[in-house]
Amino acid sequence: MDKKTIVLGVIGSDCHAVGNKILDHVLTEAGFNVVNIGVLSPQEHFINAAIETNADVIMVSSLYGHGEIDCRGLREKCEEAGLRDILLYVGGNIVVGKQNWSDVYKRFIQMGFDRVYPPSTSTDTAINDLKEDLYKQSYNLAI
Amino acid sequence: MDKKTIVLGVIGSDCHAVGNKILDHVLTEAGFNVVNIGVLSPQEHFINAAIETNADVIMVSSLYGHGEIDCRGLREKCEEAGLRDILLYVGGNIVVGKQNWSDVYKRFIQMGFDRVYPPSTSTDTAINDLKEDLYKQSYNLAI
Amino acid sequence: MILKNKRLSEEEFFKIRNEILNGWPTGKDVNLQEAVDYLNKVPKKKNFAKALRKAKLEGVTLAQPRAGVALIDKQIELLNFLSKEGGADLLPTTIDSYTRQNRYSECQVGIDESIKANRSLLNGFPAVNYGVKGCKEILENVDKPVQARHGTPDSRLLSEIIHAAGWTSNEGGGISYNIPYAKDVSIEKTITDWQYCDRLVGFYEEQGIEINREPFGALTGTLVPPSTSNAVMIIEALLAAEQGVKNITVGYGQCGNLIQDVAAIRALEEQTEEYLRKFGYEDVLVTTVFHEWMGGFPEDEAKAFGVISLGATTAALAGATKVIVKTPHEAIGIPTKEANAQGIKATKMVLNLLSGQRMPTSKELQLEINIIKAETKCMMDKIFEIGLGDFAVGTVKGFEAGIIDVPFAPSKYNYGKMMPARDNNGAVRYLITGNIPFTKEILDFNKERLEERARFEKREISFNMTVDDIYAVSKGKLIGRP
Amino acid sequence: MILKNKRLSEEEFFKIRNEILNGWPTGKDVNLQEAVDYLNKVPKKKNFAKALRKAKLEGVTLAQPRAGVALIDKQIELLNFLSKEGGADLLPTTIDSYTRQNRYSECQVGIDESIKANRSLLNGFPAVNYGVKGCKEILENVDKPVQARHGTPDSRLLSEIIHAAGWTSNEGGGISYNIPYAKDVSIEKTITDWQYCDRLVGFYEEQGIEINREPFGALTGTLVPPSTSNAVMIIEALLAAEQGVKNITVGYGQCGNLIQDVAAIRALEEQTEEYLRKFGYEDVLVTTVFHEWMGGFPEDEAKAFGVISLGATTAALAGATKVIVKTPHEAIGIPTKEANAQGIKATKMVLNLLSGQRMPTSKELQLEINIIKAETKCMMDKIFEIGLGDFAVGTVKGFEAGIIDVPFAPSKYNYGKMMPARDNNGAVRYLITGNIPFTKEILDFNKERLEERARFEKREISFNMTVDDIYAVSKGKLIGRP
Ligand code: B12
Ligand code: B12
Repeated sequence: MDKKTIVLGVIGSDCHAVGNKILDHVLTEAGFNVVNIGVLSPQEHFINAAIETNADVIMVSSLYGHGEIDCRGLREKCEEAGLRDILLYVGGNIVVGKQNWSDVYKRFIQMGFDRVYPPSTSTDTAINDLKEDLYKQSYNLAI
Repeated sequence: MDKKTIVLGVIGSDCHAVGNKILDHVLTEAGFNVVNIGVLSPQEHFINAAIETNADVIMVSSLYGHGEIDCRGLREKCEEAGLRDILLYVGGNIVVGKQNWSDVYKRFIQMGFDRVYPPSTSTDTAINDLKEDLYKQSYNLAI
Repeated sequence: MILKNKRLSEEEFFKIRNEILNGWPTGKDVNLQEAVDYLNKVPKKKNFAKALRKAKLEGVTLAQPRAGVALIDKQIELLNFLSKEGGADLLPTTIDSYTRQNRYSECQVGIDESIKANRSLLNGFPAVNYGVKGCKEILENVDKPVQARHGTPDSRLLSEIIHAAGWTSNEGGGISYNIPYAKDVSIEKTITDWQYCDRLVGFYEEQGIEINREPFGALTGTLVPPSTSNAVMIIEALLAAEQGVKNITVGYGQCGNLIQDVAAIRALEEQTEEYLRKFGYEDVLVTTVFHEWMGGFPEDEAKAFGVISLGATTAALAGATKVIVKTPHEAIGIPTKEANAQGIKATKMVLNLLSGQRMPTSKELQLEINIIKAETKCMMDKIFEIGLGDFAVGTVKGFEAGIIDVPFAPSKYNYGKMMPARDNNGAVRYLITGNIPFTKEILDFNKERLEERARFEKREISFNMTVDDIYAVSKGKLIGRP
Repeated sequence: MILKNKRLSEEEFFKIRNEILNGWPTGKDVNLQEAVDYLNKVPKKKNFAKALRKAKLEGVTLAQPRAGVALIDKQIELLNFLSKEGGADLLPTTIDSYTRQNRYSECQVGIDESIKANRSLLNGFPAVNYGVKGCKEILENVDKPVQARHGTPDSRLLSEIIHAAGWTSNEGGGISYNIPYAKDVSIEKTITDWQYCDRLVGFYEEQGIEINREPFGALTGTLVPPSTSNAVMIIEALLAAEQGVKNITVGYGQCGNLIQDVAAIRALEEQTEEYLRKFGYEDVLVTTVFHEWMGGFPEDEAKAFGVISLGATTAALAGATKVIVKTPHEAIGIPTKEANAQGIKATKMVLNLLSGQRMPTSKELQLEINIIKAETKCMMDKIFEIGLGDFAVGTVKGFEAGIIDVPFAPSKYNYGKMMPARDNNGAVRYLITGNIPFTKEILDFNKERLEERARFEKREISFNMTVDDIYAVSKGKLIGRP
């Protein structure tokens, strides 16, 4: 398998930098080509970076609670920009407060995300899922 | 109103002495004639003390959780012993564990107690209730 | 019965043994040789004494809950939950209160009703009724050492059963399981009975089986000044050592002033070792146990977590070998297994955060250590003196005379004149000393400290302070200010 | 814009003022004279600065939660719950993240959607959108002082609005609300903008109205060595004092080693006072705030209570004037009002138990105080030097050069080479110092401490320690051992 490219960033007005720096470190060590657009990143920056680098995955972090507002329409904008098969992951503390996880999960799946992660997801989980999804993708299997 | 007599004690195999000593102190200060039979007291000791001192009230403490077993039949034994109108109070931590209070309350009312108190009941509450019940009793009012 | 602080002879031991094993049907199933064989096969990780030795060596504080329910399967479920979900390092089995009073037929009622109601109507595990077989079932189905925790004045049968079932620690002692737990059992009787329990452990030690013994340091859990409980601990350690016990955990219940609490544990460990050495018991391993706040708790669970965590903090900073954990249900009733696990988790979180951290030596800490040791020595010297060199005899006479005087104790064999209260920093001091033979210097020290509080609160030193202090923690403060 | 650490002239101030009040419709409702009249009528018990002054005098530690939701009535309900049920001593209003980035139209989306969904979709209270009137509604319907807590690089409009509405404290500063909160806002810009906010407070002080200012000491909340945040605090205190601020609360976020944490607060208070005196700001009242653990939390609520309570313990023993409270929901999301109240209750229980108790002086504590002060002085001296005697200029240059270097900061204006890690006792040390101008002695000290850990863990000193340490607390330990 080629080295796969991941666009990594923290969406919206969110400044939480620690998880982002660690994800960058860990994903790089795991053999991915990481394009880290950092914190405080609007949707457009994710999309532009993905186009420029011909990325396979966009990994959105949202920690601060506004994830629900900030993530809306990202899938549609990706498609408009021609990023048709790109994998969209989202994780962190993606909604405000302690909510029922299966409701939250559904809301984000409906927005078009391929993977939606609860708080404190380990980087191992992320890496395993990435490998699985990218493997399937390269053989055009259903995810 | 005459000085009313209260038989005070901790029922069963229960050794919790602190609350008992404080109740003794506080009830005495509030003007009651307190007959304290102390901790580790079987039902018979309460009844004998009440007969001997012609008591108006028996105040049972149970802290250690076996209250439900230890208190059973106390009302019946009082009646057998001729203590027909004696007030029966019970308080402390009268059952094992954190249980629904209204269930616990009902169980002890059904056993024939006039007043049933939850954990950490203040001594003021006890004194107010005593005064009210004893007042009603002396005028033969329904409690 | 002539009480003496002297190792029971084999003859005496077996004579008593025969009697007590015949006291209740399950006694007949205890066989010493079988017990030795069984204990020899208890895996190292389930040996309580070894776990404590290791913790002391590594400077680690272990966490142990209290827990006991009426039925065996439920008890196993409970202990495994506390071990796996809660992260307990050591396991207990708390014995119910009927067993503690040797009322085994009432236990049977409790067992039967608990089966019927499908909830425990007993406040602990009736180990005697279940006998060696039932107790082995517990040990065999858990993964950590098990200790019996109770409050039994006469626990000879109980001790026989639990040790034969592989439980490698027993809590209690002739003073500490009498004064706070009984009303009219003489100290002479309980010391004699605990000599038996200790001798049993000594016997196992002679067979090469390490068993831990733990005098109950918290006593009435209510404003017990450190030197009072420390004196009791040292005496019970001496009495146990005489019977051949080699692995002793002396205890102390949190009073609430951090410096005093740390000082209490330090003084306790040092002084116990000193006295044991002084009286020729050189090869006894002394460890310490710190009890999280043993008095009345706040009903609010978040507040209870605050109390629990401060207890864990103190245990860690003091360097106690073990901490006994309270739960957020404390004020209400026996905790559910979930609440019990929560208490352990909060405790272990704090222990982990503070792992390796200690309260450093300071003028203030040294002063408290010195005063606690000096107070303890006053009691110890006098007990020794009036016992004509025999601590067992001295203890009986000493309690009668009020040389050691435990506050709020139910026992009529306790003098009951001493009254404690907090000083202006929350340290527990002697407000009325009764007959405790303190030096003038110590009396003055205690008085000065209490006067400082009285001035601050603009009221006289009096019993009202004590009463206010008893309620204070459950109302959310340490000191009961007017 | 020429940055200088010099009080804004009246002309400059009003010129900027005019601009920023026109930046958003609600700006027009701010009237300085009305504000002064209104602030004069704010009852004493709702004045933040006075509450802190009193607490410092009495040696009391006050508890303050964080809390902010999208809608006014919900915010009032929330604050009253935290005050009455939780027992908070001081009230916050946490501002949402769109406001922090001055994106007020996005706030409006958040407000509208929150009304529709009947739950807050914003992570705080959008004070600018509600304007003076809305903010007054908050103050008038609660019983304690209110402070704005945010993370806003440019909070000039926000500051105008909240103070005019009677909120008598504002958190933030030119460094502390930039480096952890922004990506590409220059420090020059944020210092200038915070000079304005400070000048506004200075102006009110001149009218006899006491207002508190609180630089944000926790910074990124992630392994920030005490001397790094202390240096930032002292600089922000000096900058604020120059603009006429008289009541300053410098802050520090718990690192986890008790002695280091107590030392950090002691060093912070003493050194801030020293520097203020040295540079001629004699009449500034300095108080301290201790932040309960600001890094990643454990998900388990019982464990979270342990973390919270240890934070409260440290705050009390350090003698901090105020403690900022975390909640058992920390790892998951903005807490419900109940969870928030629980955090306060656990905290206050501990504060009450430890009321009046302090960590006594000891060799270990003094050593930590000395090292923190020495490290801080290295940074301060260099900043002063390269600023040619001007701390504002020095700060801009100093961050560019990595003289002060905040770990894990998102800002590109932070040098970002420094790397911290815990030593074998859990104290946070400098693993890589980058360009921080430490003396050889200090470098050696840090290195030795980390080598001790490396030896214990049998691995090399490396960034892996840092990564392990970042996760450690959320996994239930302080030190990330392999
Ligand atoms: C101190 C204490 C002890 C001390 C007691 C020392 C002594 N001899 O007194 C020691 C450590 C020895 C001890 C032992 C045990 N204890 Co205990 N103990 C407590 C504790 C922490 C405080 C009790 C106390 O002194 N409170 C202060 C006094 C002033 O308050 P009080 O006792 O509640 O009494 C007041 C009120 O309740 C009220 N009141 C009391 N009775 C009555 C009656 C009436 C009519 C009225 C109106 C009011 C009233 O007025 C009193 C004065 O204000 C409580 C938990 C708590 N409350 O926090 C557990 C507690 C009572 N103990 C408990 C248990 C189970 C035991 C043990 C069985 C050990 C075990 N399994 O853990 C043994 C009992 C052995 C025995 N044979 O009895 C349980 C009871 C559980 C239950 N009911 O479900 C409790 C609730 C702890 C718990 N949550 O598990 N205990
Ligand atoms: C440190 C911290 C801060 C620091 C951040 C410093 C910095 N610039 O980085 C400071 C103090 C500045 C801060 C500020 C704020 N914070 Co903050 N913060 C935290 C805290 C305590 C830890 C975050 C952290 O660094 N964790 C350590 C890292 C390693 O873990 P992580 O971030 O979770 O990331 C890991 C995983 O989540 C996962 N992951 C992350 N993203 C993704 C994406 C994918 C696709 C995958 C697979 C995995 C994945 O992998 C990462 C690496 O292991 C959390 C609570 C917590 N977790 O305990 C709150 C928290 C995230 N903050 C919160 C909030 C609200 C704020 C503020 C708005 C202030 C406020 N109202 O209280 C501001 C935000 C301002 C802004 N504009 O963004 C909330 C969010 C609430 C919500 N979602 O409901 C939290 C949850 C606290 C809380 N319970 O209220 N915060």
